[in-house]
Amino acid sequence: MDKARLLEFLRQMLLIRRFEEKSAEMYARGKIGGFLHLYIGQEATGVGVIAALRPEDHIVTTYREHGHALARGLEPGAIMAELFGKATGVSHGKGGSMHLFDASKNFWGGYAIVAGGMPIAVGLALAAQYRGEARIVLNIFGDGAVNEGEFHEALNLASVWKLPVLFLCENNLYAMGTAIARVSAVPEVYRRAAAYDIPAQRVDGQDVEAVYEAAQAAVEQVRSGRGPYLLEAVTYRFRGHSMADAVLYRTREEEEQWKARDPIELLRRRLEKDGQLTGPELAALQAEAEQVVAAAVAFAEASPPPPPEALYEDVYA
Amino acid sequence: MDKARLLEFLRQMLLIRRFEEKSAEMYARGKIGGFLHLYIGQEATGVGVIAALRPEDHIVTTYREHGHALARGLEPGAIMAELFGKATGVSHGKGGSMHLFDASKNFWGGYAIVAGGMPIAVGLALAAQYRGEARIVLNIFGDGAVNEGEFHEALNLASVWKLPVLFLCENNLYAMGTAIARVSAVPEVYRRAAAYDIPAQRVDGQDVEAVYEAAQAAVEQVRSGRGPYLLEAVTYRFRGHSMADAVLYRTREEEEQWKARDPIELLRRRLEKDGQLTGPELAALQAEAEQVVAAAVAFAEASPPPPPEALYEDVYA
Amino acid sequence: MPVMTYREALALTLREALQEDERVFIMGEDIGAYGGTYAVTRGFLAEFGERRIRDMPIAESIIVGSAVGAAMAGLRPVVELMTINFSLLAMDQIVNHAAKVRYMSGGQVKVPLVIRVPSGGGNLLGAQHSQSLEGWYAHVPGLKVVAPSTPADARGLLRAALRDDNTVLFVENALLYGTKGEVPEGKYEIPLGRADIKRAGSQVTLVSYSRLVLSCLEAAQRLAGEGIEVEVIDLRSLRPLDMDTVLASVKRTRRAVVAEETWKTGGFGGEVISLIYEGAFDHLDAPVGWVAGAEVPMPYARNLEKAALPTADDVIKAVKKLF
Amino acid sequence: MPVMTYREALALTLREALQEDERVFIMGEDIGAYGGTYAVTRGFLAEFGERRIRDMPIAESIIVGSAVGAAMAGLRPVVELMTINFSLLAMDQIVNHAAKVRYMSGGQVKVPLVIRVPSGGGNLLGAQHSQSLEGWYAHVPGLKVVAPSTPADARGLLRAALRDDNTVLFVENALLYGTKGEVPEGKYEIPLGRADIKRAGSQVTLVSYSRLVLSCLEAAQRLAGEGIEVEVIDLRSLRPLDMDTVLASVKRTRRAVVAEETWKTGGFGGEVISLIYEGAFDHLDAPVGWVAGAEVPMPYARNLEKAALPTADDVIKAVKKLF
Ligand SMILES: Cc1ncc(C[n+]2csc(CCOP(=O)(O)OP(=O)(O)O)c2C)c(N)n1
Ligand SMILES: Cc1ncc(C[n+]2csc(CCOP(=O)(O)OP(=O)(O)O)c2C)c(N)n1
Ligand SMILES: [Mg+2]
Ligand SMILES: [Mg+2]
Repeated sequence: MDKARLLEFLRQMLLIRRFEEKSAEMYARGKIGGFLHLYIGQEATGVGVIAALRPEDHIVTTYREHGHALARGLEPGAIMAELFGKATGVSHGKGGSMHLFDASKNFWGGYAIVAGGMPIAVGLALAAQYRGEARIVLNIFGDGAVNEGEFHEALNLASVWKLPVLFLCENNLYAMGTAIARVSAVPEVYRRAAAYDIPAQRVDGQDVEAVYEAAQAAVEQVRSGRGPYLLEAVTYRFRGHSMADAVLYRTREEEEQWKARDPIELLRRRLEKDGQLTGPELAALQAEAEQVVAAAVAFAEASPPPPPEALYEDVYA
Repeated sequence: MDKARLLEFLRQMLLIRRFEEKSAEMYARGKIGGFLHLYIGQEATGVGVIAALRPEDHIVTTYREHGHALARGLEPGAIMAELFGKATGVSHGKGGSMHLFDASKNFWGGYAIVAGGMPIAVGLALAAQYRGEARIVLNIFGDGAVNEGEFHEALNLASVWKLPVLFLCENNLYAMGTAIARVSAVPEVYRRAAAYDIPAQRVDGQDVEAVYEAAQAAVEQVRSGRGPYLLEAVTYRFRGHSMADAVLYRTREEEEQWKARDPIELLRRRLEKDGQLTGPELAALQAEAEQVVAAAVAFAEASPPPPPEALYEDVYA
Repeated sequence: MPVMTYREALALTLREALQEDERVFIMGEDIGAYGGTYAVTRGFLAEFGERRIRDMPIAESIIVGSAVGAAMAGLRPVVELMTINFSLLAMDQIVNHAAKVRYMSGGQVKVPLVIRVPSGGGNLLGAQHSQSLEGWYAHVPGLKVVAPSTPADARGLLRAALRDDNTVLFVENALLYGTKGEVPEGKYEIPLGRADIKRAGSQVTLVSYSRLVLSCLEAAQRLAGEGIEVEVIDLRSLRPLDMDTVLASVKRTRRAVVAEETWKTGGFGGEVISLIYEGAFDHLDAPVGWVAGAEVPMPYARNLEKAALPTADDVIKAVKKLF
Repeated sequence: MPVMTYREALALTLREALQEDERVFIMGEDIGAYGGTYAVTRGFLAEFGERRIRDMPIAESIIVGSAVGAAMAGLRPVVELMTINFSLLAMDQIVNHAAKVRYMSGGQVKVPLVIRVPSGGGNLLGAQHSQSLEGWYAHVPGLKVVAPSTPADARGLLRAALRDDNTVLFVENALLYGTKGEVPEGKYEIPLGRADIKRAGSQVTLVSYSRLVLSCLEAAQRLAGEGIEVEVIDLRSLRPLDMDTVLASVKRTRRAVVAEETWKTGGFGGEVISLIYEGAFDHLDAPVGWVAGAEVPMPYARNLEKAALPTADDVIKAVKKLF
C-alpha cells in the first residue's frame, strides 16, 4: 500500500486517539455529560472502512461514533462542541456524544438504541436504489446488536432487495459487560450472514491495512448492485463501555494482550520497519493531532450554549 | 410403520378435515365470527409432529391451530364451542378461533401476533429446564414468521441456553398473499437454523409418515438436552388465508398440483395399496369424523354464551 | 359531490399522490399481490409496479425503520401497517427514531412519512387484534396523529398528511372502510390540526374522533328527538390538537361529553377532558361526561365484545346525566 | 429504622425473594457479570449463580417474552429492562401477550412477572434515553404499574409486586437510585394500589408519582414558608389507581395540582386530572393545576434539558395560580 495512504491512516488514528483521550479528560472535568463511549483501541476499524468510501456514500452508526465522525471528516471543533452541548455542535447541542449528525457530509447519525440505526441504514440504501444513485450506505454496529430483532429484519430486507449496504460489525467482544460468546449462539458474527445469503468476511480490526483492503472488496461488491455485504472487524475497546463502567467482567491479562495489538502501534511499527516513517514525521503527526484537538476544545469552550428558544425548535419540520 | 399408528393418523386427519369443512360452513352461516384460518391441506404436518410428543410436552402455536388442538386431544366440542364464542369453549368463549388454550392438556395457545408465540415457547422451555423436567416444547409457526425479529431472538436464545424447543415451521409457501421467496432472503427456512447452530431438517409436510419420522428424530435430539431443533415441513393450505381471502396471488395450476398431494389421499392410497385399509374401515373412520364433528356442533349450538359478568372476569389473577 | 366509501377516498388520494410525486411509494404487508388487507390498495401493484408498491416481509420494525431512512434521504414513503396492534412491534422505530431524528440532529433531517394503520374493535377479532392505541402516539412530540371519521375527511387529511414534512400516523378505524359519504371534488385537502363541527347544537358538546364520531352523531340525532340539541365535534387530529374549536363550543353549550373507543384509564379522552376543564372551568354547568371502552382485553364472544365497546346508547346515557 | 438508598432497598428485596422462593430468578442485560447498569444487582451473580441471575442478549422482546412463558409455566421471573426507552422493543410481548393471555385463555393462565424498568430524564442522555413512558402501560388492562418515590416504598411495593400473580411494571426513576430514606425493618410490604399522603396539608393537594414527588415535597416545604399548607399525595401505583385517597384530600383542600415528568399531552396527568373533576367537581374552588415536561424530545445540552424538566419551581408556580 502506498505510503501516503498509510500516513493518512496514521494521522486519522492519532487524531481520534487524542480526541478521545481529551474527551475523557473533559468528561472528568464536567464539561461533557451523559454517557461517553470512547473509541480508543478500535481506531483502525473505522478509519480503514471509511477510507474505502466515497464522500457521497452514507454513514449510519451508533453512540460510539466520534471516531467515525472524525474519519468522515466532520469538523473536530464542531464534534467537541456537540459533546459540550454547545450551539455550534454538529447537532446544535441537541444530540450530544451519542447523536452526531452532519447531513452535509452524509453522516446520518449516531443512534443510541442498539441496532436501531440498522433499519434506517437500509432505508437510506433503498432511497439510493430507488433513485438509481451509485452511492452505498455504511452501517456500523457492535457485536451486541446482532441478537436484536432489528438486525435480522435489516439483513433480510437488504438481501431480498439487493440493497447497497455495507454492514460493518465492530466486534469488540463485549456488549457492555457481556462477552459475545455468552449470549450469541454463533459468536462469529460473519457466519450469521449466510442465513440471508449475504457474503461476509471477518477481518483483523487492529490492522488498518487489512481492514481497508477487506472494505475495498466489500464496497466494490456492494456498489456493483449485487446487494449487501457483512464485514466483521474483530477489535477491542481499551477502555470501559462508558465512563461509568468499572470493567469487572474481563481480565487484566486479556486487556494487556489486546493492548499489545494497539492499532496505532501496529501501524507505526510497520511503517518504521519499512523505513516509511521517521521520528520527526511521527512527532509532527502527533503534534498536529494535539493541536487540532486543543483547538477543538478551545472552540467548544468558547461557544455559547443553545439559546433558550432552541428548546422548542426543530420538533417539527 | 405399524398399521395401528397409520390408521390413527388417518383418523385424526379425517377428523381435522371434517372439522374444518364444518367450521367453514358455520362461518358462512354466521355462527363463527372474526377471522377463521383453516388447516385443510396441512393436516399431515400437525398430526405427524404432535404424535411424536408426550402428553406432558407443551405446545405453543398460532391462529391456524384447530388441527393442532384436535391432534393434541382437546375436546372437539369445546373447540367448536370456542369458535362459536360460547361459555363452554376451551377458552370460555373469550379467545375464539385464534386463541385456543387448554392448560390441562399443556396446550398453551393460539397466538395471533405473527411470531409472538415464539418467545413464550422459549420461556416454557426455560421453565422446564430450570426445573429439570424432561418435557419439551413444540413451537409451531408459519413461513411468514421467519422474518420477524422475534423469530431471530427466540432461536438465538434457545440455542445459547440449549433449551428443549422443537421449532416447527409449517411452510405453506405463503404468508397471506405473500410468497415466501418474495420476502425471504433464504426461502428454505431450515437453512436459517445454521445462524444459530441449531440442527435442522426439511420434510415433506404432506407425507404424515415422513413427518412423524422426522419429528421423532427431532424430539429425541431435543429431549436429550442438546438444545433446540428446527423442523421445516413444506406444505400447502388448500383454502384461502382466512375466509376473507379472494386468493388472487397464486395460480389455479399450482393449487391443483398441491391438491393432488392431499395428505389424506396420500395416506389412504398408501394404506390401500399395502392392503392395510379396507373400504369399510375407511367408511367407518369417515363416519366417526362426521359424527364427532356433528356432535361438536350440536354441543356448541346448545351451549350458552358467556354470562355478562364474564366480561370483567379474569383480567387479573 | 360524488359519494364514495372511506376506502375509495383513501385509494383515490393515494393513487393521486403516486401519480403526482415520484418520491411517493407504498410499503406494507400484502398491499400488492394480495390487494391489501382492507383492499385499500387493490389494483395498485398492476398500476404502479413493484418499485412503487412494495410487499414487505412480516417485520414491522424494518417496514417502518426503512421508511424512516428513505424519508430522511428525501423520499416520501407511505407505510401501511396491517393493524395498530402490530405497530407495537415497530414502536421503537416510530417513537425512538421517526419522532426524534429531526430534533436530535438539530434540525438537519426531516422524516416525511405517513403511517396508515387500521385500528379498533368490533370485528370479533379478540384481544390481540382489537385495540385502539392511537392515543399513545399522540403523546409523542415529533409525531402527528390524525383519525378521520368520514370519507371526505379521510381524503382531505390524507392528502395533507402526504404533503406534510413530518411523520404522520394516519389512523383508520377498520369498521369505517365500507362507510359512504360525499367527498368534495378536486384536490381536496384539510390542514392537519383542525377539529370539525359535524353537527351544530346548543345544549351539549360531544367530542370524539374516528369511528365513535358516528355513534355520537347517532346519539345526537336520537337526542334531538327528545329535545336535546347536541353539538358533535370531531377532533380529526389528535396531535396537533385543536382545543380552540372544542373550547369555543363548550363555552356556548356549558356541557360536554368526551367519547372514545379505547379503555378509559390512560386513554386520550382523559387528556381532552382535562383540557376542557383547563380552558373552560368557569363555563361548565356539570362535570364533563366520559364514554370509553370496558377496561378488559377484547373478548371474542359476540355478546361480550358488544358490551365492551361504547355505543350511541352509552353516549346518550352520558349526555342525560348532565341535565 | 435503618436508613438505606433506593438502590439498596431494591437489592435487599430482590435478594430476599431469591432466597425465599426458588421459583424466582432474574433476567436482564448486564445484570450479572457487569453488576447491573444501575448496580442494583451487583454481587448477585456470585451469590446466586447463573441459573438464577441470567445475563441476556440485547433482545428485549425475547427477554420479556421468555419471561412471560416461564411465568405461565409457574415460575416467577423478574426482568430488568435497562431503561423504559428500550421497553418499546418489548411492547408486543408486554401489551399483546403478558397483559392478554390470562383473559384470552379464559383464566387458565397466570403471568406472575415483575418487569423492573428505570425511567426518566435528567442525566444528559438525550432524546432516546430520557423518556418517562410509564403512563402508557397504565392504560392496559391486565397490567399493573407502580412507580415508588422513596426507598421504603420501593421495598414495600417491590415485595408486593414479587408476590402478585400478575405482570407488574415496576418503574424506577434513574435519579432516585442514590436517594436515601428510612426503611421499616422486617418483611415490609405495601399493597399495590394504595396512594400515600407523603405530607399532610390543608390548602392544596399536590398529586404526583415517582421522582417528581420529591419536587412536590420540596415545593410544599417552600410554600409552607409562605404560609401555604400543601398536602402531597404520592400515587405510587398508576394501575390500580387509588383515587379514593386523592379525592378525599381534594374534597378537603378544594384545590389540586397534578405533576409528572413526561410530556403533558396524553400523559397520565391528564387522566388523574379528569378523575379529580369526575369525582370532586363540586368541591373545587379553582381549575386543577397541571405540571409536566416540555413537549420536545429531550435535548442533550444541559441548559435545555434543565428547561425541559419540571421542577419544584414549576410546582410552586402552579400552586400559586390557584389562589
Ligand atoms: C435496545 C437497547 N438495549 C439496550 C441498550 C443499552 N446498551 C447501550 S450500549 C449496549 C452494549 C452494546 O454493545 P455493542 O453493540 O457490542 O457495542 P459496543 O458498545 O461494544 O461498541 C447496551 C446494552 C440500548 N442502548 N438499546
Ligand atoms: C406481527 C403481525 N403482523 C402481521 C399480522 C397479520 N397476519 C396474520 S397472519 C399473517 C400471515 C402469516 O403467514 P404464515 O406465518 O406463513 O402463516 P400461515 O397463515 O401461512 O399459516 C399476517 C401477515 C399479524 N397477525 N401479526
Ligand atoms: Mg461490543
Ligand atoms: Mg404460511
